[in-house]
Amino acid sequence: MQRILNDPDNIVDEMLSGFLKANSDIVEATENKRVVKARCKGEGKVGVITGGGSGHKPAFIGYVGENMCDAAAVGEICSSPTAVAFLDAAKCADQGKGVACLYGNYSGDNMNVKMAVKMAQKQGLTIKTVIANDDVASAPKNQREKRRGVAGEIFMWKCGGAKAAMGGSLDEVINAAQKAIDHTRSVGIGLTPCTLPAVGHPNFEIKDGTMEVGIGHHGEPGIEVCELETADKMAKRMTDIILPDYPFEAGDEVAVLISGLGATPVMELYVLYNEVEKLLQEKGIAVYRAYVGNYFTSLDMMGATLTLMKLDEELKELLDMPVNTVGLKQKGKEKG
Amino acid sequence: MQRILNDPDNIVDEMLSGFLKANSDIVEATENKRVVKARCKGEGKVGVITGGGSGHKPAFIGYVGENMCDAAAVGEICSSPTAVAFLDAAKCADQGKGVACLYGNYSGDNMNVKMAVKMAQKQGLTIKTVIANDDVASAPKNQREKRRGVAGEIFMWKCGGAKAAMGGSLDEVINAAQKAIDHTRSVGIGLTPCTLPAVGHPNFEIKDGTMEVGIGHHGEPGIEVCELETADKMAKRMTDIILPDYPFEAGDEVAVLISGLGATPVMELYVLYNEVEKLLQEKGIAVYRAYVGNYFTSLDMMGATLTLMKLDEELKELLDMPVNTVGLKQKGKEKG
Amino acid sequence: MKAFHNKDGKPVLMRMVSGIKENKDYLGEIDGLIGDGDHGMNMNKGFSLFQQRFEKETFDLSEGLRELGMILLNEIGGSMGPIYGTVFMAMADEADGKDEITVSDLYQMLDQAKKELEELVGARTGDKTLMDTLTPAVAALEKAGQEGADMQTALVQMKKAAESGRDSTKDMIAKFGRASRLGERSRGVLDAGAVSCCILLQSFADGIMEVIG
Amino acid sequence: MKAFHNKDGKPVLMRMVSGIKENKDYLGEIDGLIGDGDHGMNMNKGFSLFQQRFEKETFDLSEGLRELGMILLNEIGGSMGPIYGTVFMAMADEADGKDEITVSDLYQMLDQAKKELEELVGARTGDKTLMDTLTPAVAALEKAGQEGADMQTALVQMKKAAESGRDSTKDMIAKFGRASRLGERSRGVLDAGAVSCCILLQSFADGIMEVIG
Ligand SMILES: Nc1ncnc2c1ncn2[C@@H]1O[C@H](COP(=O)(O)OP(=O)(O)O)[C@@H](O)[C@H]1O
Ligand SMILES: Nc1ncnc2c1ncn2[C@@H]1O[C@H](COP(=O)(O)OP(=O)(O)O)[C@@H](O)[C@H]1O
Ligand SMILES: [Mg+2]
Ligand SMILES: [Mg+2]
Ligand SMILES: [Mg+2]
Ligand SMILES: [Mg+2]
Repeated sequence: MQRILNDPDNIVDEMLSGFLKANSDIVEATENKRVVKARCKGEGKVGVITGGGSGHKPAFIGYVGENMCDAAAVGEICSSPTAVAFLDAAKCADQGKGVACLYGNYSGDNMNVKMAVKMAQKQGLTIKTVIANDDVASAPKNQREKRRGVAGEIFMWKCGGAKAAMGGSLDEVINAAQKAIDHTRSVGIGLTPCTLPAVGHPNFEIKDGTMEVGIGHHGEPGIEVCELETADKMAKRMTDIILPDYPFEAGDEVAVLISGLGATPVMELYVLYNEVEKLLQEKGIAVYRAYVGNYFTSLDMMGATLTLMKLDEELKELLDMPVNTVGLKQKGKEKG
Repeated sequence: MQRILNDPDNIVDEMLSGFLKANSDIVEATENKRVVKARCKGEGKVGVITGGGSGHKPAFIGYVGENMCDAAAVGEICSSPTAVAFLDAAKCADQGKGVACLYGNYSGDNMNVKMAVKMAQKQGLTIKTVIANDDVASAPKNQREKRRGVAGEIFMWKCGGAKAAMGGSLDEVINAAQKAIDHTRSVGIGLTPCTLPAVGHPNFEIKDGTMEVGIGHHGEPGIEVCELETADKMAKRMTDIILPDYPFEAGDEVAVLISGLGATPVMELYVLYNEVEKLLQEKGIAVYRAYVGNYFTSLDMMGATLTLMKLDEELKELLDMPVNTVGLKQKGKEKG
Repeated sequence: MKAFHNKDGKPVLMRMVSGIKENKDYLGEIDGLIGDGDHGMNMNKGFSLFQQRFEKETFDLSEGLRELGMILLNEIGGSMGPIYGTVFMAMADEADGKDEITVSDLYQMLDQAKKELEELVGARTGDKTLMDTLTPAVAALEKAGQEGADMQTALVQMKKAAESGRDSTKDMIAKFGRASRLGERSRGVLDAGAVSCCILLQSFADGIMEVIG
Repeated sequence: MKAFHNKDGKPVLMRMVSGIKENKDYLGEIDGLIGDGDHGMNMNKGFSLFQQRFEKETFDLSEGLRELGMILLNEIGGSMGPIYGTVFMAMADEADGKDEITVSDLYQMLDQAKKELEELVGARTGDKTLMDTLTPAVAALEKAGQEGADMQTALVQMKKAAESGRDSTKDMIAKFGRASRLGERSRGVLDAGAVSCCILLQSFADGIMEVIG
């Protein structure tokens, strides 16, 4: 395992310490060492929080900042944060207008958030939740409630955060975030497994010359293992999974997010994007905004996720809002 | 080789096509398909250009944009752009006040820039150059002119670009960029080799359990191969190489840049930064700004570079200037 | 013996701690077969923390269970934090205020734990989770209580039920947690959570038997 | 024969093209030993482009050299673009306007190429680069010219000089390019650029000999 580490058991604390020092213009520490909050809080607005296991850099703490999340709860590697961390994140974010907790559909996170919501209630703090489930490959369409949340969470945070920044009520923020994720579909292809630093070897296998279609962000098995394909075929396969599911159709405008899984060179993500864009164009689907880079990773896994969000005027406005976080910085609408 | 590719011979063209489409708010194509220019040109200012081989994403094209580079010449993977590409980049960037070409010290780039400068002269266009040579491990201190340019080039572009945006003359821009690189030192540690897509296998080896100290951005051999160390020892080793070379001393303020080489999870870069920051603090060196991420990579290599720039008031002002490129977005000074 | 004293709880708790610590690697191995191999580590973290903080303190059973539950809930996270945290908090709530704990109190404690767990997690018996250990153990205690069994007998029956519950997971297909993604491939090995739950119930029972001599 | 006609240049150029194309893999292998293995690919790219564009055209030696030089300079990049681009452009400049090309014209062409190359790259003989092939080849032509040798003799001597120049790189330590980072480890193998330069000079000479019959 060729990694930059001290004691693997301390990796989360050390990473957090480095992250907070390096990005002190955007984030700051809180009393709970597993909660990171934004330096810029906005004024009298609904709080927006998230949280999840570590190892997905820049998610989750990388999306804390101006006009996105106000705080994030941090878990161990691939393991949910505690209920108390979610609760403390909510307390940091609360300005008396309630808190929207926007997170991904994993059983640990579900349990801890559930408990945090209960604890908050007892303390007179309202937390409402949106649970991202954009990963098409993780369950059939008629069991959408079972699907995992993956890179599409970024659109959920972006839209929810923007709505809050615009002064939306808790229900409006929740609705915007829910709408964003409901309009969003993702799929991942894994090319290599990942290795948990404390384990020291991959705990699953992807043979050289093969790829795993529909892989999850923690290496959850996908729907098919097949021969490694060229970028054009991968793009076809990914869009074939995503497009019919919503469905996305001719005349639609979409936001596209291609995220590397950690160890794939960004150059290759652009090669993939080039193919995806061509396929969308052929189908009459217009790309309104594209994001290509390592936005939501799985440690040192190679591969990529493709995420599409179908846009309407409201989602466009929310997406266009300027944002300043470690993982996503945007000056606001500049496209013609 | 688990990579996302079509024909490896077309990877640069396809990557560029994807890059231009995905980032059309910041960059645009030019008549020379190997030249990328900024959408936002600034008004009547000195042109700033760069260029280099591909495979270092987001370098070089990722630093084209507002207040940084106006255009970049694009080469094949790990291979210099043509003289004509440098010339065309300069022509795009020229607004009648001359062009600063800020690039890295590699023989191919040196030759092609030299020829571009000559061609430009014949056409009445003045190009002056700064050649980055921040890689401490690539030659002894008394042969600084032989040293390679690595991630420190980002500080050179940032400061040169800012000076141009502030209305500096060509000589002022050249001086600012030269000063930036003269104040900058870098060193890299490689943990795995990288694979050129067209070759299909690594053309050098780093054995598991070892690391190569002083490795170059194309896998150029370093100064020492030793046992893989923990992050604290790596940080010590890197600072021990960099700090005495300038030297950096108690009371100094520095900018720190830790860049992954492509396949190292960003989480680990923060673990490394945490150690570097501690060591600097112990020595009385204050971090004014830190950049941690994949800023200048080597395809799918694992490992990281550490870059320090010693600051004075002028460099701080240049560094603080807002910037909007694909690889670096900054809102300007917000630190206390 | 029909009951034991709440104030004698400390050795019972410490017995559970050693049960987990001794089986850390074993739990990791089992989780490695169809999960991600960290179950031993996750459990060990919480129980070691409890040991560090309370080894030298005096506490009764309900206090100990509450502190352990709080540590799991507030400091462990993942799935195990809320799952076992909920279990021990529920047991603590039921035991709270009681000087003597009878077989039917024990049943109440574990039954309440099971109920709160059911509310938290979706899993039921047959889903290849710790519910497959806990549910029959609770049923065995209920039966023993109804039959008026003494503490010793009730605990032996609970242990047996827990063990066969644990073993029943071997032939199941996982429906929850990481292993559920494997479908058919998850058959043929024990569920890690079912094993850790059995270890905890066994240690709990052994601890009480030790206390009542 | 003392000279050949500039207008007979096409077969000479096409001979160089085949020299590179036939040795693509060999050049790659040599570069792979102490470089990055792409020298065959890099050279092949430029010469194939030239072939594609000009195979069906008519051109004389100076025009062909200029077009080849332009392709290398403007479309290849890396180190090889400017290095061989400079070489062929310089040769074209010297041959330009001449109907007949004598041995001393040939010397002027290659000497000018050498000089412009020296200005461009830092390398000199002994640095394990293509300069080790080119420099003795130029010297051999100079000597043949001074001695009044006929074209055939001069070309044979140039080829010999280029070959021994190429072979001399085997025992050298690389001072320029990628291989220079290897220091002592670069000894014992030929330099890829020295080999390609030798192939080009051989093909060039063979092409002229063919033309003059
Ligand atoms: N949603 C769930 N409901 C019930 N039990 C679960 C659930 N998720 C996980 N478990 C239990 O947790 C065990 C795995 O625990 P552990 O390895 O510590 O966590 P993780 O799965 O996050 O790595 C499984 O063997 C199973 O018994
Ligand atoms: N600075 C230089 N001066 C002279 N020759 C050089 C220089 N750099 C490289 N070469 C020549 O180029 C050859 C390698 O060419 P090639 O493999 O195509 O380029 P690269 O080294 O960029 O992969 C070397 O064998 C050497 O002869
Ligand atoms: Mg786990
Ligand atoms: Mg596990
Ligand atoms: Mg090369
Ligand atoms: Mg080469």
